[in-house]
Amino acid sequence: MKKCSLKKCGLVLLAFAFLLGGAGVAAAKDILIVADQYDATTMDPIAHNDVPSSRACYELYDTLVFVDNEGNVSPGLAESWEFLSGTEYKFNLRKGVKFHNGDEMKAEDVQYSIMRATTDAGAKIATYSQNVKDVEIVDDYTIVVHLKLIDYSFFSSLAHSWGSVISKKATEAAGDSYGMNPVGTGPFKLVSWQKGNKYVLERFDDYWGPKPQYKTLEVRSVPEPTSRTIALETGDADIAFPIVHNDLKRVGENEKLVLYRKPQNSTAYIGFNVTKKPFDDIRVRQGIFAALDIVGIQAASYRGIGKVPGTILPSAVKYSINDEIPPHVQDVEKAKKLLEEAGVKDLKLEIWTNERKERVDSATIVQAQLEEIGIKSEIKVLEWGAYLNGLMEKTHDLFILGWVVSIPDPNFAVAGLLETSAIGASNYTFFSDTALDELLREGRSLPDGAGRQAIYKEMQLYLNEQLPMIYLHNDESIAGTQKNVKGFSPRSNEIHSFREVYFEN
Amino acid sequence: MSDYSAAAPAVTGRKSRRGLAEVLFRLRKSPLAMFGLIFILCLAFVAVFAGVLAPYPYQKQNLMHSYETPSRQFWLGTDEFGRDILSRLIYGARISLQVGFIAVGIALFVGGMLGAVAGYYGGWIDNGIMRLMDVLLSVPQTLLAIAIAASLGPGLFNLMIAVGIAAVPNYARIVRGSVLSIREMEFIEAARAVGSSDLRIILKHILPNSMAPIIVQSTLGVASAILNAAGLSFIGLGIQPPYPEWGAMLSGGRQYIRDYAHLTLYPGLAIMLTILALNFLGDGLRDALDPKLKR
Amino acid sequence: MIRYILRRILFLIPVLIGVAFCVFTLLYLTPGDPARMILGDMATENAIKEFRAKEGLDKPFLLQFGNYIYKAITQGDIGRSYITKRPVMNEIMATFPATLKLAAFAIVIAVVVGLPCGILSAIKQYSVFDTLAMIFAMIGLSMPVFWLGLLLILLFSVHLRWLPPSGFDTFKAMILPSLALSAQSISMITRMTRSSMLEVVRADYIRTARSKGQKESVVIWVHALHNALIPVVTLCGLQFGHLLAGAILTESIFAVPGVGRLMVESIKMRDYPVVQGGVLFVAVAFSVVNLLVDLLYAYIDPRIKAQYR
Amino acid sequence: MTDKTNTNTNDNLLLDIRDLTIQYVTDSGTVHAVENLNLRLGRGETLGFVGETGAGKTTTALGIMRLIPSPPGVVRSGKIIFEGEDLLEKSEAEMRAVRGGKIAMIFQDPMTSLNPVMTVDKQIAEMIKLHKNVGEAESLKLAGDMLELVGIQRERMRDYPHQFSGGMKQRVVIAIALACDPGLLIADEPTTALDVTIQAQVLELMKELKRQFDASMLLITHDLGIVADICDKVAIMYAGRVVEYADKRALYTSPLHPYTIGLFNSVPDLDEDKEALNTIPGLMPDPMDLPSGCAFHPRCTHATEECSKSKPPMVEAGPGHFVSCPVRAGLKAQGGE
Repeated sequence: MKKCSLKKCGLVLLAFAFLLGGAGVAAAKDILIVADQYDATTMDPIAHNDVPSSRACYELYDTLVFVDNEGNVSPGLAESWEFLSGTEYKFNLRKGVKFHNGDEMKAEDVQYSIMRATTDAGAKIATYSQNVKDVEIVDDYTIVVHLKLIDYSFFSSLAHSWGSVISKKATEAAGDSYGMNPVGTGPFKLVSWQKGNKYVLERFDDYWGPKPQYKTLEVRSVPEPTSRTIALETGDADIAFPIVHNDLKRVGENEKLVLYRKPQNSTAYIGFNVTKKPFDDIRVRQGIFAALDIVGIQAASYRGIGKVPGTILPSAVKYSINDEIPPHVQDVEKAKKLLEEAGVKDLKLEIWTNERKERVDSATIVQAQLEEIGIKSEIKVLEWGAYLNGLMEKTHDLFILGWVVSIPDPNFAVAGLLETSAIGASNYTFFSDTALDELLREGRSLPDGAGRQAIYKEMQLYLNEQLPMIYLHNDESIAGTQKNVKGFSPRSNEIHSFREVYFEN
Repeated sequence: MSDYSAAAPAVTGRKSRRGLAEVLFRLRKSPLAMFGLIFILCLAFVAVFAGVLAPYPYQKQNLMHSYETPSRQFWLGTDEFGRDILSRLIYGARISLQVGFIAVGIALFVGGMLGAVAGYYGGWIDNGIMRLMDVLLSVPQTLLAIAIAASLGPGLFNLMIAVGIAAVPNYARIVRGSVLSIREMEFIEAARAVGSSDLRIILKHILPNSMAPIIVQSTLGVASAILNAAGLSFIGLGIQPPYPEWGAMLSGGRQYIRDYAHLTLYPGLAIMLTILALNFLGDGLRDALDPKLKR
Repeated sequence: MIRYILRRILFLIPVLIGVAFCVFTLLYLTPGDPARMILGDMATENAIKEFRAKEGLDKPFLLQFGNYIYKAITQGDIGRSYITKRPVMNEIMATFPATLKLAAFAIVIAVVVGLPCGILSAIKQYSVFDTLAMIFAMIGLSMPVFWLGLLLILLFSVHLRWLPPSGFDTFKAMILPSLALSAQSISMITRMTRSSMLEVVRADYIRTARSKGQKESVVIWVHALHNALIPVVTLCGLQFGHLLAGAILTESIFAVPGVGRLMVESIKMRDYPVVQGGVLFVAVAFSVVNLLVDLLYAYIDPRIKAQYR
Repeated sequence: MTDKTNTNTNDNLLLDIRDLTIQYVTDSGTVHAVENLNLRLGRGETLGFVGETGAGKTTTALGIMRLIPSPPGVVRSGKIIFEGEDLLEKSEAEMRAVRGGKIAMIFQDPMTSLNPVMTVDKQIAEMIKLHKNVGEAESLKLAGDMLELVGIQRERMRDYPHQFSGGMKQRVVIAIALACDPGLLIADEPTTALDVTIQAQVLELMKELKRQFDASMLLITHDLGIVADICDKVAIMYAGRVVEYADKRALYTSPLHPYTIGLFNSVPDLDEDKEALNTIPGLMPDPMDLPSGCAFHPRCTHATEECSKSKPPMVEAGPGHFVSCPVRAGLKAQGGE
């Protein structure tokens, strides 16, 4: 009868479904499983400027120099270097370095990697690459980088993922699909990448440096904080980050786990659109600042994580006086007075933010506190694309955004945010101030030393007075690991490194 | 068997009721439908008088009292800002009902008109409209709503439009179907004969006669609109804070599900009960309005 | 039959072009400049201009759309992702297996649970089982999938520690998302099976079968079930189509790397080609499933087969 | 009513229904579908079972088959003695052997009586396999034979029901019913759903086959014309009871019960030139709330006060002519009329 065949269909479907399901494979500890928040967008080092992708690139590639948490530079693919002048850096390359495809890394590859970053393909990291004029090949193992302008911050930026050295041959062969087929010199090579879920890297046995002690690195993307913590607790993940505030205690007090906290080089801020009335008036900006209990807002929104910044430079960035500034005190009377002086009455404004929970929370409290001085406000939570687009259109009033300083040089903490030339790019306050621009230019033109330090101190104090933005939060990098995971330490730029990790029984 | 079922209509002892009274009478026989009706009426009452009924303003923060579990002061506890969850749920009812009913209103108006026109005129107009509906129907409703919500941007009104437009084909189909079955009936012919205009015939004669399936679909439609809207808010394409939309409340509380489950439990329960009530009511109405089941 | 299938496929083309047009229009109207999204907030005006020119974003709307359709039909090319630069088809195919697995699992669960429940409910109409089944079915219908998902995580992952809340790699990890996704389908299939069975059991031909002296079990499981299954099969097919597309919320709660999540992420990233391709793909999948259901329908109902000429 | 058994010898009696009461218990009340029904059918006889819609004819038939849907149907009391055995005492398994094998039924609507998703040969073969000890192939061959017997070409045996016309479908139903040579054939308004022209053909076929198979038949109908055509005896049913039972000739020549008379009067007579039909005044009573005493008394022109008080017993007003109306039976006995 027909019914029998129906039954058969059902059975086949069932069997099919189970086949699809497959079975999980339990592995010996030759694999490190990391639970990250997001997946990498691309593994092409110059096609992104986001942290998860940078983390992937960090394991796949090497840069000419390495910079540690404290900003100390050490040799990478370049064994040594020499500053020929303010605009000419000479690098002596390491010999015998192999790409994952077996080819040797040569000067040609380095030149190709850096010059490729200056083309449109590198639009996302143009801040770093735009100053490169040329890369000159002296011989197979020597290159000279020529800059357009003196900029001492450029050197350390080479340690950023944009400075990763890629194989010229492999990149040209892969064309547009290079982002999925990376070929670097790093300690790991890509095995598989299931987008939105996980990528699997395998130890590169011809690596020139110290080889990782385990074979496979698996990085899963687990967007839900609760799920990440559970993965850690159940042993499904060896390392998990970020850990959110309400799980801090849970991870910290778990005997099988270790909690790591590290101040992060980032600043979340409440920006003003200074081209729009009345926010072009410094008194209005100061008045609003006075009305806000920033310490309370930060504490309530971030709940024990991070701190309220004193200046624009995060504490770990060179020349920061972040920790020397006394905490801000809410002063409603002062706020009212300042607004009155500015002739502002019945102000109505919008506070924009993206979906990130802490920012929405902050906006919600800011809204409540502004109401106390008679400012009515409306919160608009926008998804990322619409948010950035809206900011470009200059119609916003107040907005909450963050800035991560990937390279611990003070220039990168300020220039992209507030320099006149960054208008139309990432300067969403549209702050354009000749005094600041001059300070930034001077800061770049000086090598590290007391002179440079003085300039950045002045810059920080100047910005605290000008107030194009109210600093809200310096974040922390927080990660949890299994107790047997050793050699891991979160990095303040969030580009955590897994190559030194090993397991202790 | 046929004797038995045929015997039933012969029961003529009861007074026959007309219209609404009859529907209500039949509805009353289904306890689940009555539960649905009463629940929705109560919810509507709460929504309308939220300002009076809610113990606190929905946006009132009290950071000293955050994450409190239910107590006598805060019946359903407080959220991460110390806002009273009960008050937020009460105001949330207003938003959810608004979204549900207005979205269905939009869908009903647009879909009803399109369906009526398509069914009434037939021919290429019918073909054109219904092919367009096919196009919309071949994109699943949730996806369609997301696409529309994404392009309109977040916000209460946009949410209603997104959810409403996504539901248009349902109503267009129903109304067209009813119109087709009614169009050729004698009283329509009669109306045409006395020179009624097309619009008048559609509005006065055809639409009221396709009311039963529309009412049922609308009731169930409000449920799915509320659900859809909550889903969109849940993934961040819906209502903006501090407005207490249930789906957004749920989404906001999910991070705290291990420590403070009441942040997610109550909004979820509110959504579920509302949808349940509407579904029960819709089912009951279908039974009450379906002439095939008239006893 | 083959002619019928061909005709159905032919009819699909204008519908899909319509879908493409609607999506294209929607995204065209969407705020957010793809060039800026892809090149980043530090990109120069010049780079943005060049990008727009290269991707044809500076062309008039209709031209952009015409170009898209032309390429799609002639070369099967539905564009490249702005972000990964890979063909959109590759992006979708990379995520589709997860969605397919999820939907297949969910529909299997739904049928395995819903069908027997529905049949039992119908056979034992008005029994305690029937009443409970119907109430649970209604609750299942009313349960927001994102809430159910969270509750399942709370129970099975947080408290009982039986099943992981994320990671779609192992069989264990697939259980919760499939379960959450299947809830609505279970309910619908149970209700549909029950009412269909009830209707069929009252049918004259069932009485005929009984009057032949046939065993009650054969009457129910052969005569009644086969007829009752006809609308249920349609529902299952439709449900499967909806599950394919409707997994968006489930995928985002359980971090399933499927098409739904790809779509949501792409919407957020302004990756227009992927969104367009994705919606189109889902529409095609949906239509194909519907076509298959109709064919299956013909297979189990000879009356319908007769109409497919 | 023991007196009744005297008229027929037990040997010749195929079916004897005694005091059968069937009710449907629903939420809104109890439907008295069949009330203390008595009926008998001899071997080879054809009994016409006549009454209005809702009188309980089909329920009686289903009662004989033990196919009353339960719930809500309940057989309250009575005996259904078939070939000397009470069907109501039989187990379900024993009953299955009776159904189809000894008693077969033809239902009213051929359009819905056949399983739409099964080919007709299989539907006939199903019956054959259940009651004859034959294999699959043999049963299909026999099914083909049956189809030919009812006038359908053998080539069409693999067709589905929807491929046949209404009359053809009823032929298939008849083929199913007669496939196992049943002793009793119950035909529930077999032609009502058919076109008038087809009706005659089907009736003719049934008559012919009944003769050929030497079966008894219980023909349920409301068409007195059909009864006149093929029946030997007639039972008139009203509100769940048999009110008159006689052989055809006696009933047609001297109907006694006022209801029977009303029925005859409401048949249009082409010979007479009347302006309007004589209809029975009033409506069928609500089966949930039957009038006390004789259920017909509110509509009866002969009703006396006594009629509304006690249920009239069945009395033999003439040889083999039973009627449950004391008033009219009395008239007959007195030689009136």
